[in-house]
Amino acid sequence: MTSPLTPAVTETTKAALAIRNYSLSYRTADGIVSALKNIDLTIAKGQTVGLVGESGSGKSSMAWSIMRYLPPNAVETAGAIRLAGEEILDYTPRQMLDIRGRRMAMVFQDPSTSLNPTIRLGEQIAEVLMRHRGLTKVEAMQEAEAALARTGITHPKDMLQRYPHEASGGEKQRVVIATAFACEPELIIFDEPTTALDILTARQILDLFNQLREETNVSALYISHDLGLVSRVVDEVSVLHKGVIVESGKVDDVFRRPKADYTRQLIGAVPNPDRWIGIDAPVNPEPLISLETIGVHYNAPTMLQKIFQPKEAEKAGFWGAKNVSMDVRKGELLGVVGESGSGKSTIAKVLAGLQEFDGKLQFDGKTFASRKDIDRAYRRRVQLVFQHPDASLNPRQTIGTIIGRPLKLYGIVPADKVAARVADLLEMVRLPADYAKRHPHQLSGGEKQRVAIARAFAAEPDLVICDEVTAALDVSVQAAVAELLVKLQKDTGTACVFITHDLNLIRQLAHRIAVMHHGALVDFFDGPDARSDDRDPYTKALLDAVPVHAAAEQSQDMMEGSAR
Amino acid sequence: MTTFMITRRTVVMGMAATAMLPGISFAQSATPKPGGTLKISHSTRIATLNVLNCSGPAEYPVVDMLYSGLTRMGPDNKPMADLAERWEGSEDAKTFTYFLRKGVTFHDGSPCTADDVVATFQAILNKDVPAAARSVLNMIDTIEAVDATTVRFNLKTPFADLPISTAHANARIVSKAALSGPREKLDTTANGTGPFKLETYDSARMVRLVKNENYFIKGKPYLDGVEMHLFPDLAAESANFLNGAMDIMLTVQQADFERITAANGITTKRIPSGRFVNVTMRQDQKPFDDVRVRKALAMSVDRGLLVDIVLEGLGRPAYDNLVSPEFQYAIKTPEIAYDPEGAKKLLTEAGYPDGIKVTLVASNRPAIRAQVAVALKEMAKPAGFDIEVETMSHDTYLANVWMKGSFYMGYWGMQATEDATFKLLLTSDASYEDTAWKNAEFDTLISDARSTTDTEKRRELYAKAQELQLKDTPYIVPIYEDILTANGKGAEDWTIAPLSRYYYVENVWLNKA
Amino acid sequence: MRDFFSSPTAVVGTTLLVIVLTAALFGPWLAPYDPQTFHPIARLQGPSAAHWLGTDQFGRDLLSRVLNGAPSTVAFGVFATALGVGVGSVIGVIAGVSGGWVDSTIMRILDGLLAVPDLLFTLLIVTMLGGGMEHALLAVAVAFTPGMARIARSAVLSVRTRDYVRAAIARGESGFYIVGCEVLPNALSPIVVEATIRVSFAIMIGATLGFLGLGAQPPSTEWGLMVAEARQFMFRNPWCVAIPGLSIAMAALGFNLFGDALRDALDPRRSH
Amino acid sequence: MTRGYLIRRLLAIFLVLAIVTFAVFAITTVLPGNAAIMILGEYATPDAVAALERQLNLDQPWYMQYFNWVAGILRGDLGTSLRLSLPVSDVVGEAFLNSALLGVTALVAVTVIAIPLGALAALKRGTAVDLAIGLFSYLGTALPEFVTATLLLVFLAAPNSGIFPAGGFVAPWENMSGFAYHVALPAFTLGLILLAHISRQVRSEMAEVLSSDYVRAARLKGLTERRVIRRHALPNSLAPAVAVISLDIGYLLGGIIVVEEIFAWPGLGRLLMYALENRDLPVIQAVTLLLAAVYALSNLVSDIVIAMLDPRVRYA
Repeated sequence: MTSPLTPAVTETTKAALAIRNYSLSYRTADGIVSALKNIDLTIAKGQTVGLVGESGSGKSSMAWSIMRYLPPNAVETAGAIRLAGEEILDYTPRQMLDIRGRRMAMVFQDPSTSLNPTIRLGEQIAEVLMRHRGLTKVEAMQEAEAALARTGITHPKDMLQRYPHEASGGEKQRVVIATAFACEPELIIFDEPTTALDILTARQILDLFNQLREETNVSALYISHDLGLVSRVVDEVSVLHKGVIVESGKVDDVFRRPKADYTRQLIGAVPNPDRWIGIDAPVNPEPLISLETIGVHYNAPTMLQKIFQPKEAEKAGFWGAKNVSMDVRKGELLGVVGESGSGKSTIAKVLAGLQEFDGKLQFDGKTFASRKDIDRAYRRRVQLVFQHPDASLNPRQTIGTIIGRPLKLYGIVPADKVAARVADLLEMVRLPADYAKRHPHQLSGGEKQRVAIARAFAAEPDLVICDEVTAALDVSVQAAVAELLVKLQKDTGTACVFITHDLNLIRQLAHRIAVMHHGALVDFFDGPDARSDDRDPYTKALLDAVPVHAAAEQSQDMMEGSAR
Repeated sequence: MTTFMITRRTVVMGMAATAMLPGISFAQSATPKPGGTLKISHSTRIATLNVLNCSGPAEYPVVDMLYSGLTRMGPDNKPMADLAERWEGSEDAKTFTYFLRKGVTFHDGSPCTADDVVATFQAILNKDVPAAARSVLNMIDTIEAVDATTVRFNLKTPFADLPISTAHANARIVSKAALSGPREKLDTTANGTGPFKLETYDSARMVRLVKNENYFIKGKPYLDGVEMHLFPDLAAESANFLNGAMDIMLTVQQADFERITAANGITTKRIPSGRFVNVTMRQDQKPFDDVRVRKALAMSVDRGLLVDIVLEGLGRPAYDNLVSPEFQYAIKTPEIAYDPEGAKKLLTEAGYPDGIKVTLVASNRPAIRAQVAVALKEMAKPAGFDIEVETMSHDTYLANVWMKGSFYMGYWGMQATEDATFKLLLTSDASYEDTAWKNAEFDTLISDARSTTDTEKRRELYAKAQELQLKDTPYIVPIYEDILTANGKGAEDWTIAPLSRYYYVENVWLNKA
Repeated sequence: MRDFFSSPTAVVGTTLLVIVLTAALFGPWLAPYDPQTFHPIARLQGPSAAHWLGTDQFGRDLLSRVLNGAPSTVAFGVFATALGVGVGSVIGVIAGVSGGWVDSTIMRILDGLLAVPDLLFTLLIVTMLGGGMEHALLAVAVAFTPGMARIARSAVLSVRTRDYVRAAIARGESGFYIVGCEVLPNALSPIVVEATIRVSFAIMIGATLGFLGLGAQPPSTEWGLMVAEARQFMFRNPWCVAIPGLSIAMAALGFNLFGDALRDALDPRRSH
Repeated sequence: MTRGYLIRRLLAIFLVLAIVTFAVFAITTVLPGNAAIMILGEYATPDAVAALERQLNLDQPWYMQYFNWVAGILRGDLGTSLRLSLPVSDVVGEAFLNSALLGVTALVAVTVIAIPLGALAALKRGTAVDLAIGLFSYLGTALPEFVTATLLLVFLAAPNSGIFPAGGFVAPWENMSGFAYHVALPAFTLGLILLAHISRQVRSEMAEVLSSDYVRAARLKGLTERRVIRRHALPNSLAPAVAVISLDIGYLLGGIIVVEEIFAWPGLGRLLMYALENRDLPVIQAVTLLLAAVYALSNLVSDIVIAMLDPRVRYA
């Protein structure tokens, strides 16, 4: 395939990185599997190019190819990769050793796994300086301190002495970034550098990236699945689908006037807060369930500790939820948002009867003051869907057994009708009926999540709690699952508590939104009021941190067309 | 230097006439050279040095070197002089007088006198203290010190073999001082009159003895020292002996004998002995209450084959006589042929036409018990004996089966006399009477022989006793086992008595450049 | 299963296991001679046409004895493990499922028992019981119990926090259903893998006890005992120690390799 | 790693040891037979046994015996061996020293060989080297000590052609080369299983670490392979190896029983076998106590070492 932007030869020589007609395959037990086909990509000096694709698109393989770090079963069938005009495909592993870290560096997705847990952070930065710039240990440490300072860490000297587990996720990613920038490389590859981080931290890292890029004029390849995010940091973007670049160009052009179907589909799947996809709000809101001063204390001090070590007892454990009161109305979709550790999942566990709690739950005229009070009738009427479908489906049971279980347990249909009902449910979640015979591992992630949803709805509940149900899924699958939920809600009138960290998504769906922070409910508002001035500062900060791709608002009509 | 013992009484003469000072009877290979340290390997631990109740195979040579008795058994199985240079017995065999050597001292320099002898025998007879020799000395009524070097024994019943009993390996003379002190000290220290003194006692590795310069036989011992090295693993022991690290291998296993004999510079010794394996059959219960069943089993044992495969030929077939040919009054025992057909007939006669199913218990130590049991099972199969062999650990065997079970393997060392042998196992009052045979006629014969001083008369009585035994077959005694030992190049005049409790290390010398 | 046999470990392990199990199941019938019959004229011989693996000190046919000893040797390992794994798993599952003070009490006691090394523990128990095959079996089982309980408990604990178990709890399933249908089937594979590998240890410990005179007793053809009995003759005929010794190694190796392959095949982390 | 943690661990060890000795004592007294019968053997007569039992205080009820024993321990007196009439502390002390010589030799040799071997296998994963090391370690784990020892004796210590002595003990302070010569075969036997086990463990840990994100990151920083292995991969695969080594000390303590018996090494294992055969309770108690204590302490030490190797591990 021909790239729409075929650069001139002169450009190629000037480019920081030029990939030409590159193809890569892997030898596997099932034969040769193609990973990348005829890739053309150019990064001009000082330019940042985005590489967008879903999982399995080959975007990581691209990064490894550039870094010349391929597994033994990789086969490079054709093409060229040139770093500042030098053909690095021809370089020996030894030569590459001098290029990596010095001329090309990489920032990884998860700083908690990409830093060696047993080596102090200072040494992990300094070793690159000693290796590539020939500094002594003392000089390297001084330089590392300066590099860290540039990333905005407040006490860099102190940070050098810490081990990775003694630093926060954001701090660790700053260390990784400082390491990457340490030798002032020509090219840095960012491989989803914010995915593992919380919303606010991700935002800070992104800002740091922009700042450093301006300061150093480095060229960068920014790999991400998140279109919104990419649109904020890159100059040009290439969309990768099944190993093929389906479209590339200036970021605005690609987002506003996507040419390839896949790009269109991808853009359409991106949650757009201004595009409502949920059902209408219930007309006369009646409360279904209400939480009254719910508290959850993890690792609570024991009675003995309270008596003998009152000081320590005070500090012992932490509050997963503290004094949370809210209600869920019949038929509505309530969004609960927050960063990790905010207590949003704790609320899900309390509602599902999985977590001991203080306070009271009111449900349909009954009061539950403790987990033990929660009876089977409640449990039937309140169902839970988990984040990871891999983990929530018993790998040793068939899909039919899994979906049929609530039917049998609660006696929803007579025993001889179970199979038929399972088939109905499968159809309801748009899965073929013969999936009933399969085991979970034979299904894709999205399909598994549909099964989990079918299981929840099989109980014919009044309330379904969705705990980050889309977080583990690819963008396009995410959208489909969200739509499915809305459809089911429409069909059944079931209320839904939708727990997520994705503000864009929840603003498309939720009638009301609860914001949690450090276990406390900090804000609770109607969906359309998200941007109003009387929002809590934390809510505002979250909303500001979330990237919305520039094109989103302007091309709404077109995207709606492409999504359906 | 030689003081032949001439006494008036024939009875004692009969046994004592050839008694002589140690050393005389040995045909020496060359003129002994003094000096050197002899290294002896053994495979069982020396757990105690207490001469009064030690029983380990490696403990006997040590106490034999450390202590002396009144008398001592010679390689010819006759009592010879030790601390007592001579002894006299009364006509009625009820009073014995021993005359001690003069000027003998213990290792610490204190004199050894009649008082020590009296104290030792009183200790042996004291029921509150464990003493292995008590059963052969319990006919003693009183012991008195006539003077510093004369001791008199007064017996309750006539007992002509007293000089043999006083030669018992566990009846060696301990100082009165040691006996009046804490008894446990005897376990780890030794103050004897023997040819060697204790230097190091490390029961886990090595016991080292050094020459007693004041030994009562001048010029002996030749060696400066003796080391007893422990090798619990037999293969390791033989390997260390063969590569010359050890001078003497105390006990050679039958399996290794041929190989070790063939090795360069090694001299192996085969000493025929009355040591035997026996099958205990409880005769107060079925099926062994019937003599025909016992006879049938006796006919089901291929004794020659047993000697070949269990003893590697290093022994002799026995035909159920507890008394081996080494004994003075042994009769010529008629052979019992391996005849499973005949045995089968006999079993049918006894009312077991379909054969007998029995469980034969064997302790796992030493291995020979289980080996004979396993072989017996195979041999007796055609005769209709369906024997199930149950091998068990020795401690369980001792606690649960020995003296209690109805069919099990025994294993006994050679006793000093016919009397000791029968009093051990067969008379109604025998110490380890485990067959319930109890034959009054037999008891009378043994007790008559005890008090008879006439040799021919005794021969007759013991012959009758043996025949009675063979007629009734209280035990199956299939084989006599030879004592096997070996010495390396340069270790001269090493020998073991058939009784295997006497080693005469004072005669051993090292012929090394 | 196709994946399973793609690893050489699995192929070798399964092959060895098939040989050993065949010997264990049919050995006594395959044996060319009665394992107890003496051949006085053919003692301590090396391999020959008549005696493929040679003969021992009584002229007994080594091949027949090894084949005859296979059932008792292998059965010892399997049954001792089964007993230890069974009891241990029950204890571990109880601890893991109950949690709280039951769990901590059980774990304290197990920690105490685990402080005694395996073979020492077995040795103490078997001496206390008085030796013999049954007692040795019991001793190995007892010695295995604490370790297995620990593994079963951790397997249960790791499964207990899986979302599908939580889902069952949230549904209001009975404890019986949760343990029986959700927890156990998924906790089973680490237990089965561990049990398979432990069979090899049990075989080795059993043989060691036989060797020390505390396990099988003559005239048994248990392999450890065969080595012990033949040791006296090992320089005269090395075959009579090598054959049973290598048979033990083969059986242990078979179970060990098979267990490892099983672990690899069942562990999603390792397969790709 | 706080002082409180250490104290609690040590207290736990004492508790465990108390349980172990009580259990051993209780079971031993239930058995048929006792030291007196074993000492006298087949020459035992009832009165001799009774006399010896009195002398050895075996006529007292078992709880009194245990009470006396514990009281002795608290006074620092381990009692007197029933069979050997020597102070238990002497008998056990010397045996312990000898066993420690053997055990430590084996352990050090194994550690020094196994870790590089495992690392090598991991680095050469999938190659012939890996296969050979894997095969060797599998064989090693499948050979019980007595088989290894017997085969070694047949091939390396045969009487006339042997390279090594077939057994025996020479103290290193008496003759160092003699010690090395005598310790070789028993240490090899003892170490084989551990060697196999530890190298396998190091291999799998190392393989895991080598495929970790941070090793990948280190390589992508352009660090030399040497530094990646020595600074990043190896130290991180050692902590689990240390845990395995401490567990393996349990095997080692069991293994010495067989190895010492075969190679005539005068250590704890042989002493224990002897004491068990003779029902020598004070010795059984002391040896069991000692072995359990060594095991427990080695676990504690390994936890401390792991905490030193891995800064994430903290005990409180």
